[in-house]
Amino acid sequence: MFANLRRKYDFTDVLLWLIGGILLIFILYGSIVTLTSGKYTTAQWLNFIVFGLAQGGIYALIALGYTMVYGILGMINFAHGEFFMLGTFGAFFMAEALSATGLLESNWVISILLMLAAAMIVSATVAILAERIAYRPLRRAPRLVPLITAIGVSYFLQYTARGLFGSGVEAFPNVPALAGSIAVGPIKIQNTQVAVFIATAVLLLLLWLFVSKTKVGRAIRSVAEDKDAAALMGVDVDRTIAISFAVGGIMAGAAGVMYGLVFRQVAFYMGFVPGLKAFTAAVLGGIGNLAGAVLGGLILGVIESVGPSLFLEGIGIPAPHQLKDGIAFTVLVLILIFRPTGILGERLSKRA
Amino acid sequence: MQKAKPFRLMDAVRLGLFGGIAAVLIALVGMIEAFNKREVINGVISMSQVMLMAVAFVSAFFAAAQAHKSKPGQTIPAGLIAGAIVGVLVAILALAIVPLNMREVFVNATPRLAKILMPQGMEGIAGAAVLVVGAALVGLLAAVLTYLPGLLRRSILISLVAVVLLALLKDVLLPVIPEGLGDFLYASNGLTLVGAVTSFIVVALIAYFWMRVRPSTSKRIAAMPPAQRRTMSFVVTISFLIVLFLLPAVLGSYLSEVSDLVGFYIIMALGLNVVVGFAGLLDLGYVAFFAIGAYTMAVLTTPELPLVRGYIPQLSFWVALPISVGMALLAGIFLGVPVLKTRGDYLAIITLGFGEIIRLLVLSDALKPGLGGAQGVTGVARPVLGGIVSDTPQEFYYFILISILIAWFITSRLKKSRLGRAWMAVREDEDVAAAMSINLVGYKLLAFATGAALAGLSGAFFGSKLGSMVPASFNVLVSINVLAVLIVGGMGSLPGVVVGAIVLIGLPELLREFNEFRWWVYGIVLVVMMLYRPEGLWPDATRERELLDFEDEPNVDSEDPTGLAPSATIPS
Amino acid sequence: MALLEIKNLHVYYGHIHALKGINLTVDEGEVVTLIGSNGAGKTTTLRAISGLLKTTEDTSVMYDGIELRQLRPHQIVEKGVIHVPEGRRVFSRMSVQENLMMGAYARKNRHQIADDLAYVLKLFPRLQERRAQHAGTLSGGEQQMLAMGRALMANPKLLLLDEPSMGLAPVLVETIFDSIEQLNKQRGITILLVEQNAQMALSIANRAYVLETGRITMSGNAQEMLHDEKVISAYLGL
Amino acid sequence: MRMRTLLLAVFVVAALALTACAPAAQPAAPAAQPTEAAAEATTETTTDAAAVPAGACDDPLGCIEIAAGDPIKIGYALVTAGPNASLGEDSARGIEIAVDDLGGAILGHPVEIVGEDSGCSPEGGQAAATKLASDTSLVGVIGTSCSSEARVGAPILSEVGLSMLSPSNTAPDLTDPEKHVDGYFRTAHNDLVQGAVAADFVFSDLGLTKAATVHDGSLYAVGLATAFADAFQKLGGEIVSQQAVNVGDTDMRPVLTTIAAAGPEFIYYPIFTAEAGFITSQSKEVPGLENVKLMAADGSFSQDFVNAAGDAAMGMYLSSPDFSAFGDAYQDFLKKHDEKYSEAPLSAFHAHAYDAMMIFAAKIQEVAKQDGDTLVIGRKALRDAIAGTTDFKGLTGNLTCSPTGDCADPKIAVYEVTDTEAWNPNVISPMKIYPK
Repeated sequence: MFANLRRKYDFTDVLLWLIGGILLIFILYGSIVTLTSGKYTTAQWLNFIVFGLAQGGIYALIALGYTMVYGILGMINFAHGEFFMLGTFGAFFMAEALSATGLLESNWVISILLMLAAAMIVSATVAILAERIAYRPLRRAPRLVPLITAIGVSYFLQYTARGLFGSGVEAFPNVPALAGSIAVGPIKIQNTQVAVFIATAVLLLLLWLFVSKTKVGRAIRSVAEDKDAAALMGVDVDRTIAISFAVGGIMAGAAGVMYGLVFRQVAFYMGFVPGLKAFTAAVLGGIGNLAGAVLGGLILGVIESVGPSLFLEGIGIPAPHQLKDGIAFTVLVLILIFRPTGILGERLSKRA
Repeated sequence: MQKAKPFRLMDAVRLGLFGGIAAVLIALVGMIEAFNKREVINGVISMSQVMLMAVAFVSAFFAAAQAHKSKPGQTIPAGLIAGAIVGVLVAILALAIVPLNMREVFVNATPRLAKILMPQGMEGIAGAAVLVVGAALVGLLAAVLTYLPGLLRRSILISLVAVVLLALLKDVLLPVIPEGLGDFLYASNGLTLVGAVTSFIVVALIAYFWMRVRPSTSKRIAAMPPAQRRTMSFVVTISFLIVLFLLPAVLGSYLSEVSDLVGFYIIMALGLNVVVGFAGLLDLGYVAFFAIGAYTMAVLTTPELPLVRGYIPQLSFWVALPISVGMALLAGIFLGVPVLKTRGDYLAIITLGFGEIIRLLVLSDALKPGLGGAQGVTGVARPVLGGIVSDTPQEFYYFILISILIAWFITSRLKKSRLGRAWMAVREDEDVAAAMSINLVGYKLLAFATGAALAGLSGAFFGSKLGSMVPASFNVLVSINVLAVLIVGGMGSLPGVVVGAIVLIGLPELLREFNEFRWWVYGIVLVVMMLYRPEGLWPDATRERELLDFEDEPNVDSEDPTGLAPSATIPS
Repeated sequence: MALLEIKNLHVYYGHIHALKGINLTVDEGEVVTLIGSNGAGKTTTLRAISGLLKTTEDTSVMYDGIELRQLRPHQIVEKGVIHVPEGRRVFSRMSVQENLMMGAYARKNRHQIADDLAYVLKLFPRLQERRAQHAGTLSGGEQQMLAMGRALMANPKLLLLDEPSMGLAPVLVETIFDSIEQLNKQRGITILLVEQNAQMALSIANRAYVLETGRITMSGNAQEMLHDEKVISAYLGL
Repeated sequence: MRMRTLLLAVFVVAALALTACAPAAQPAAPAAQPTEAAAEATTETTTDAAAVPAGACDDPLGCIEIAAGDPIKIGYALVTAGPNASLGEDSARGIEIAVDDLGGAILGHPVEIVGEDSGCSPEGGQAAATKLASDTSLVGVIGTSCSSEARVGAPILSEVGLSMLSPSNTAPDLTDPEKHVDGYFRTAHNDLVQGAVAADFVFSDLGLTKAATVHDGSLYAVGLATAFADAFQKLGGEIVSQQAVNVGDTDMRPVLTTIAAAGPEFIYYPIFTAEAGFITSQSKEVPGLENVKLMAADGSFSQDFVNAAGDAAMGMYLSSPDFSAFGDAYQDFLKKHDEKYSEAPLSAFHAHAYDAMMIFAAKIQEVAKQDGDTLVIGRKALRDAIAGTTDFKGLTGNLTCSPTGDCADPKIAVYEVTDTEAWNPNVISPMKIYPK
């Protein structure tokens, strides 16, 4: 009986639970102290959450691309953040042109659709080219090789953008129609945030329909599961992989437009940090799982927003928001300790 | 690996377009303009001209070489076409910049660039025509080259590259070569014409004879009796070491500085090699241990940080060094624990997170009294030997060299030991290794701790050498660069690590004056390396075989995080 | 007339020479079996036919007048050469229904697909019961049925079967082999069968080849082979 | 295979070259010479006559000799890659325009600029400084961009006798009498000055007493935020919240919500364009901060920033060098800048870089001696000449160097953003509101 228990849970499990437990107690203690101190009103807590969700929505859109590529190739595509960055530039130049013609003021719906089109085309094209030139020849290489290639692609794209578009920070033109906010109960929600929520929801729905209901979607899933078997069903594996890169690029482009609308800045280095966060979000949700990517993105956004004030401020840590990435990663570790494959991830099983 | 199709002239057009796009990109990212002022040969040819010519040359060369293989009659036209197309694209860009006002989008598309792209003093259609003809001539040259015997062709190519490198590294080489030679080779801007021609001939001759002699020499070495061979390798090693020890005297302070930096990365990469290469655990947060080593050194030896000084007396470098390594080692064990239960990419993200957490903690206002926060720590101690403070790059070179030798010794011993074999087993198949009653927990922890300790060693010297530290030096790019050094050098191979560090850390460092283009080229180099030489520059002998087989490996979906396990048995 | 004619098939795994010049033919309407011990190159042969492996330049794989070597795997499927891989390889995260529809991926005609679906579900009633279930939850026998059913959905002219009996209970083996015979007889599908269970394979096959370490060492009438002493001692375990 | 042969060949060539010249190089290795000379000079105060031609040079740190027709080389160590690239590039442009204004030559010798990227990190500063230090033909160095680079780089350049003039280092410790190294100067203003001006403006002029600060973990921002907080508290104000964000953060609303909970009247965030833009635009979206006054510093004093922040920037304050005090020469400079780069300056330190270059030019002219065809410049003499700078008429004012290297004419002004559409930070004298 005891031996049985020992075999099932060795000392590392115990140690892990210990670490997890200590962290949890720490977090709980901080939360209770903060909450009882009454520094923040309910409306402020709700604000934290709304802000976090809006940021999380953008992470989610980027994370979808990460997860698509990971699901199908088992590869961490480090360059995905740069696809997002280039898409934002695409949207930026389109917005500049629209602003110059005055269409941005007069017809914002068409403007935003045009910006989406520009960003999606740029991101998807770059994604397809990167796949074709840099990743496809390495299809059967050991996994670290494409990882390094992706890092190389990331450097290349980042500094290409720096060379082409300059080193400064460019400002996104204002979309007047999206200024202002709507009141929901005690809190105000910015129109741009509403736009992010709607766009994320719509795109997720479309993506879900695409993957689960269409023939191409089935092909993507079959290639993700077993490339050889898919090929034996008549699926063109290369084309299918290119399509999923394109879809990932399209999502990144959409994220670029959202980013432009909400944060109104473009710069060549802006892809790296959101890329890293989106990767984290994808793992948090269970990498390879589409719903997981969205959930992971939203959770990450909320943790980053709420966490510093909730967990740290009570314990008297100065400048807690500086540590928000640290909190995000700690929560990630916690979740992976208790659910080693992410929130919605399947149990890792050896694929036949 | 595609099925060989007969060459068509369309292929030359394609290669030409590819080269043309590359040339346009090079111009638009600003490289052409930036290099316009520098000359390869003083008064004869500028760096930017060489660059454009190189693009035309390379595309034409590939086109001609392809044609030469299957349809020798088309070699010359292939070269001409590919070269000319590159010229056409560049000419189009030069003509389009001003009328299209391309500057609205591309910051470097200035009228000045248009002028630079055109042949000197020409403009409009005439300039464009000359450009195209010139590019076609370069293509012709490349095509002619394909007719030469292989050895000669390669010597010429190598020596062309060497001459350009010589010109590029002028600032670095000039201070370390004798004055007479310097005057002979270099003019105020670029090489002298005589110097360029001479060095071209000398390098070509050396390359030619080296390549002719090498096969027979290596055969002769292989034919030697083992005892003699061992003596020889011993002699070679010893003389190599002697050269290494004499090097700083020749190198001067800047090249020693670069060597030091390369050295930090060699130590780290040797450590990471244990984690990733031997044990197969993908660690993306390796910088954490480097930071811990550096910060331990800093906090223990700085005269500042009154809070810390209240508890711990100020230590000397030599006392702090083992403590720094020990702290990193402990952190390795601590991080090892959550790592034990995760595999593959989950492991990668946890380690990455750990690296970021460490950086954020040293940066944070919360720990500022103890770690200096954003202001960092200054006044870190330098090693003192016999009453003399070592603070020049040359002196540090020796400490780092000795550290590398120690790290090398440890890791090469480990590799051959029982432990090394156990790691190999873990890497290849965790479940089988566990079934063979290999203690996974212990072995993984050991791998992590060894890697961490070496990073800590590197960090301690890094901190001491800088004398002043800010958290920004410990970002995730360091981890990524160390990993790249490892892969580009050749995973699992100790000499590979050295070569990788020289290429990826040393070269960009030498090209510091080329600013942001360094990283652009770095990215291209990484991609090209992985496409054409995924096994690394100096691969591990056994590993190379495994990696070369990957094309046909039937089972690629294994759970092995590094994918470096040898192929499973052939199914049938 | 030979539907499939392989000449001089060579395959390398890196430095390992796995197939050393195989010649074999399969005539239209035949059941041909390829037997041999583990590691002899049976699966490699099938993977080479269906385009999953690179073969050497001088190899020729002619099928119905087409050189398959020049085609990519999905194009070979479109020609009607369907490969049921070793170990089933069903898509475990898709439902049974979706798996079957994957089989018809390369086809356009909806009516024919519906007809074939009905046929498959009749041939394997178990699949009908489990249509909505994830394929990963099926038993080994059911998965084999699914794999074969999926292949049938592709409307094969030539079916390449790799170890259909592997890991199945004897009763199930009987069922599977019955259905293989049925497919050949009722639908006229030509079958190239790779089996370790030589007894079973030879009993339903017209002709057989014996493969040893990458070479064909014997070939001939299946019934005769069943009684050949060398075959008996080496592969029938008697 | 080909790759390896190529590498081997290059390696062999390098090895041959090294072994061939090693014995010859040792005694006269030029790189080692200035270090030795400097060390000996300081310990024994004798001149190593063997290293310098007799008679021409009597400078304790040695001389730079420039033969007829050879260029006068000035190095720069500025950040030109990575996220902070615009800071260094801005300064590099200032230098280039200065060289243009000099007609490309000093005393008949063409001016050559040798630029190194210093990466805004200590190791980058160290490498760039070492590389520049190894070039014995260099007359002086302009740089570094970031203070963290200077802490490491200044001692290296100082040791070989070079003088350096930084256009953008603002950290107080660099010119702290205890930490200052010889040969280090800056035309940029010390953070202590700017922080004090900002605090004075807020407390005395606006009459606000509760302030919050935000920094981004950079040396510059932490220094300035601390200087502001210290000065503000000394005046009698209260710092209600001290927060920090990370470079690369985009969503500032959570941290702003935390600040809002502390109830400040004023937020001071001396950080860079991108993050400052986020704070500015998002502060209007956070309840409780609608009427709080905002102020950033010269790190975001650019058109980019106001563009990025959008309408939310309206009415906010920015402290920066007083461009209106710069005079007409500055307007000329801007015209040249626009002609040459067809865009507005990228950051706030182009004029400081211009002045640094001009100081070098002036001081070289002052100390250079003609020895036949050769121009001889004493290193110590040049250093002393720069230290003796008084009332130098530069773009940034009348520069006078303090004994510890602070050469700036610290005219700090506070500007109010009154028009986000046409706001150009370089032609805004009407918007300057403090000092009056």
